[in-house]
Amino acid sequence: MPETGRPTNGSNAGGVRVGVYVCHCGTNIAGTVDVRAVSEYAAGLPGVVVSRDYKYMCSDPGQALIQHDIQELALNRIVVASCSPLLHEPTFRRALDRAGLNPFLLQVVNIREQVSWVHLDKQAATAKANDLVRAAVRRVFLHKPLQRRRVPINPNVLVVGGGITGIHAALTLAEAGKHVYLVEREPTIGGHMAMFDKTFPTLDCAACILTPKMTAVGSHPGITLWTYSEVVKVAGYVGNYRVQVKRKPRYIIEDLCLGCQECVTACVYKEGKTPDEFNLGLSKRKPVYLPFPQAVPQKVVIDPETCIEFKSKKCKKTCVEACGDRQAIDFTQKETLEEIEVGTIILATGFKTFDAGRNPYYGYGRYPNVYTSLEVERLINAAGPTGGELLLRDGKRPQAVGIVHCVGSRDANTNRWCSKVCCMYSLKLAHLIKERTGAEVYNFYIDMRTPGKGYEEFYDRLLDEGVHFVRGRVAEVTDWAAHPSEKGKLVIRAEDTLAAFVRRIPVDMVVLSVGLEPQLDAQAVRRIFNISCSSEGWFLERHPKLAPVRTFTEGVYIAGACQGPKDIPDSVAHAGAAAAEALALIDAQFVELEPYTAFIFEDACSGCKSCIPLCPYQAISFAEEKKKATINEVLCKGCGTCVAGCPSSSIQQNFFEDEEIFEEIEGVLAYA
Amino acid sequence: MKCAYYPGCSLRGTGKAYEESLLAVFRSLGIEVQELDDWNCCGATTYLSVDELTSYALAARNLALAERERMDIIAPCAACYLVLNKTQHYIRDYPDIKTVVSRALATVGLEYHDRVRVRHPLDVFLNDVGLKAIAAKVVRPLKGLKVAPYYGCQIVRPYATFDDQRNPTSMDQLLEACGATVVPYPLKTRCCGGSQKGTLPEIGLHLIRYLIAEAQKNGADTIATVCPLCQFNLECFQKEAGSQRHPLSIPVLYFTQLMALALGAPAATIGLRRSLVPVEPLLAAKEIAYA
Amino acid sequence: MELKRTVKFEADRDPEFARWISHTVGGERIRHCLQCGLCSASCPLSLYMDYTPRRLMHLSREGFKEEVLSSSSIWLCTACYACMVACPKKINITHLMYALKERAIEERFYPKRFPIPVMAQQFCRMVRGSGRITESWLILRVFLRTAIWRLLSMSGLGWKLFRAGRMPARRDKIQRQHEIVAMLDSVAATRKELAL
Amino acid sequence: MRNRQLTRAPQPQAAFEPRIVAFFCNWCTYLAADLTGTSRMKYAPNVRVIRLMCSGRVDPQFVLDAFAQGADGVLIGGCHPGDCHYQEGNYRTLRRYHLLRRLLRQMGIEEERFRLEWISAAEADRVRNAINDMVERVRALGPLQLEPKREDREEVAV
Repeated sequence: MPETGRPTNGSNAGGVRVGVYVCHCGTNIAGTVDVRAVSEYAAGLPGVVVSRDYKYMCSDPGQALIQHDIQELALNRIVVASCSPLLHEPTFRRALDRAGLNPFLLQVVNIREQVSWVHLDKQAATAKANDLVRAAVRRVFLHKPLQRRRVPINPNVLVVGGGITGIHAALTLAEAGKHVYLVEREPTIGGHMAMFDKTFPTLDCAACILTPKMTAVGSHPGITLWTYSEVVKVAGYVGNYRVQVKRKPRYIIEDLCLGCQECVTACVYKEGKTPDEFNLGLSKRKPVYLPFPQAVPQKVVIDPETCIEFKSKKCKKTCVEACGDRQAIDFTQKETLEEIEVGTIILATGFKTFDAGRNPYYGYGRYPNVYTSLEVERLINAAGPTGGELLLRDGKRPQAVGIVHCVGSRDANTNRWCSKVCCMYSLKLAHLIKERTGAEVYNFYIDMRTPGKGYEEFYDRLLDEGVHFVRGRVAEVTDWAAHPSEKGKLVIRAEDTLAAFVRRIPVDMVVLSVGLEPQLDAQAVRRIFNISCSSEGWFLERHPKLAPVRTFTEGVYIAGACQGPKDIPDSVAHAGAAAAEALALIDAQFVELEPYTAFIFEDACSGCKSCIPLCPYQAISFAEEKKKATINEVLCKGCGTCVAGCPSSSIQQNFFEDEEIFEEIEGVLAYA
Repeated sequence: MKCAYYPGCSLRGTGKAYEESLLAVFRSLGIEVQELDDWNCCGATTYLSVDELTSYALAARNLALAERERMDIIAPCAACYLVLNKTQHYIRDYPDIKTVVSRALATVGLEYHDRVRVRHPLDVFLNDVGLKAIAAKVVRPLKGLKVAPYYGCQIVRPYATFDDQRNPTSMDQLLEACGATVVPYPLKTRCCGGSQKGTLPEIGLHLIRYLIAEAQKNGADTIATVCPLCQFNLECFQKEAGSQRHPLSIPVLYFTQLMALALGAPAATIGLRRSLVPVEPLLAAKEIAYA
Repeated sequence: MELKRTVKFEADRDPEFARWISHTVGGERIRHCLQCGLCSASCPLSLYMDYTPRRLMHLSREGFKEEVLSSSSIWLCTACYACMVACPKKINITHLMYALKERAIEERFYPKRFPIPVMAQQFCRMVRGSGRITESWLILRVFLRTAIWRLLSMSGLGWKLFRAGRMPARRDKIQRQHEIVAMLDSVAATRKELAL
Repeated sequence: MRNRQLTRAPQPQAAFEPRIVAFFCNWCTYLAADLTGTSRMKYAPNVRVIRLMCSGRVDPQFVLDAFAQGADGVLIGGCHPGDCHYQEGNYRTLRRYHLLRRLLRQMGIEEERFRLEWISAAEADRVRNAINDMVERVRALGPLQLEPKREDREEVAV
């Protein structure tokens, strides 16, 4: 046993014996806070039996030190001054538990994230650490042994979003024998990946690798697939969520529709009139349609906005006729609400692409031959509107194509972040465009970012293919010809920073490599699931490195591009990680909840009922026979709002009792 | 095996001392050489910039002449060594070049089948004779003589055939075997400017200045070179490259002159008197007897 | 102040030049250039260059022929091969410099009385005439055609070298000079035939 | 130990360092404060943070006690409206905050000494700015001058 233990004033206040442990955290704390002085100071506080400082309290020897002291010195309260309690409170609580002390007789003082890392003045930092330790010692006096609540885990899982991330997560869980509800907003699953032609860097066709997974989702007995549906409400808590799903009417009885599309052929519209969402408006669809040939489920949809029957009620309904005996078409279908119970939730709601119109100087929407990269994905897709031929709006083949990187990325005027996938998909498009049209292809980039397996090699291959790489951000795209060779062309103006002069490059087609953004309704969605967003609007993970798919809400996981820009391999890996986290929870069969619930001193309760409306979980009710409020512990989530609102102080919260907080307040303010 | 000695044009002019001392070392070490019959200019770096195809043909004539005699070539001049090596590589790598060269050789009744090795004296001394054998033959150890070994560019670049490309040490080892002290010389493979001193004098002088100043700073008594052009640049323009505040003066010798001296060759036969910077005071100061 | 248009139009580019450079001997890998600048940083002459080797590689593969061939850099290159050995993409930069020099001489992209091409031409002429180079004669010829005054300033050095026996007055010559001439003519003929 | 008279006296007048007690909610502001640390942002060392699960737990008594015990300012940090981990706890905080501010004003405590900030888990810079700004403002106001009051709560046995 190390002999750094300091003599204390030895006063034994009511049998309370406190041990104080000050962590150096290498130099993380010790570099700014005089840990020895803090430990010495703590040794002089009333009730402190032992006070030590140690290099790494969280290490095994550090924990053993506490355990040893508890047993040898009969300690019954522990204060650890170290990193944030959000990091190692569980570690130290386990240490107490192992030593036979109730884990809640511990108070952790945050002297790293909120002291040593944020202050430069060593003296002030040490004084602050002393104050915080003093408050903790005073507070821990009042701590009471508490018991965690165990709740069972419902093995069903909800996966929100049917892109490649959601698909992979759902399949992984279903294969593990769990029941999965996969909810997708669009009429089909597949997400953005279904729109792509080829995938980088291997150039395997997106449909070839995606559609088998899509059909597997559609036919898996363990997956309930609800497309054209949205989650509207989530209640409950980890392991026991109650979720309401809104199912929009597709005016087709899914169980009866075979996907034969005879109704589509028979529709009174001989030609499509509505911009096709899946092809980004580059083609037209009818009011009754299948989003794309490999859609899952293979069920058509009727769009009430454009269907004549909905407008005039006077349509000949040739579709119904074509459907015949199957009678799958139902114009009277209404929106329904389904309620399901799940134990865990995986959010895989993906991203949206940047609206290129926000950068007007690139001429998107003004010049017909300025496209977004996603549109070009559709144009070069064999199943796309042009059958895979890259043609300009006038049907001609482009002779020169400019690909503009970082549109809506790395730009303080729009989005500051790097969208991560654009370099690689731009290279892919450059390759495909050159291959299909033989055009001169110019890439305008700021930095070429190709960190991934086989990615740099792909870039090298593109270099060899003779694609031009101009390092510089494009200033503008215009149709103003400053030279005879520019007549009738779109002129891209950028500095070639490697050549160190400005270049004007006339092209026939401009591809804007748009960045990735959070979905427009990301804020609304995160509120439904009670999670946070980063300042950019991406869903916030619990820890950027060590808990990338967890959130601060237990049992709710995030996966894929809803957490930040990701390519397909990363999204799939993320999906697997989220599924594994959910499975780990399910297989544990129960989860322990913190015991921070509220309770009532019935003697003091006046029955004023003012607490009852304060509780968002309806955990407080009024017992008429006693004329007192009662709290249902199972429903209480431990926020403490009712405690603060009780006019007679007759509600208290475990671990956050009024007296405990008062001690802490007075502790930080009392002069030594 | 007898080798074909390919002196190259410079060793008949400014680099005369190189030839004299090299032959003396050959004699001392018992290496049998025979001058390549009717050798011609390799084309050097200059021909390459006017007409590279022709330059390969010119170099190939020498290769073919050696091949006919079934001998390997020893090329002491760094430029010759590189050009001959490079020609071999390009004939191997580019069928068009091979065609051009073969046809040109055929017009004068020559053939080339890539059976010749082009070697540098450093390589021959170090790997064929060996340090032990050389040390055994040293009669006049260069004790106390501090030498900066200067390899220049083309011995190790771009083809590192017998030494490390970034930090060659073959000459260091040979000189140490002769009893000399080799001083650290980080610029050992930095360019001397080649013919730049003749065409763009300021630039040539700039490069020469740093090479000499660094050798002097590191305490060298002399700089040892492997290339006639390097020797010429460093010796003949050192005065011009220096300034009043930082005068430059240091003998620049061929490594073969130092070796020949150690191996006991008569001083008169190794071209010491051809130096523009007098060598005698240095050798006297180091008590290296020579006669 | 003289103002010059610096913005480049695509019409300023010569795609044929770009094609040529990537198909010339040694230029096979130029397109792989990542523009890392290791060549420029390795080059002992880059501090005097108007375009560093890196920039020259980029301009060449993009086809900016005027800029490349009128650049001083191609003449400053001493063929020390430092760039080529360093290049992480194994681009034969030194050889490309030779190719550019050759092209620049062919298309007369150099100032009048510029000594480097003059020396190259005199060198070739001497090889054709003698089969070997006699340095003293070569230097004399070059200075006569470029800068006579420098000949005067060099005369001191020349005299010293002459006295040291390093400046032979007689021109060295091979015995079978006709072989050299025949070979040179053969190369010219084959080049024409194969359009190299 | 709780005698304010005794404890306040040694403070030298020249170098007034305000003492501020902060109540941060566990899910947003406390996290943001941790992020300030991991991002190594620097701020004034005058604030002592007390962690609560929700800003809705901040009992007005806590604030009053802090002022009574010698705090020169009190800062409450919670999730942005609509973002409360407990759905609507921060709305309760807001309501109590307005009431309490009025009460404090009547007690002669300047408004700037009592502050409520909405800081989400990602807004590390807001933690720094809020703390630095508040410290400066309170420093400008000087020490809180309160008539010493008799303890109205029972001592906890120590």
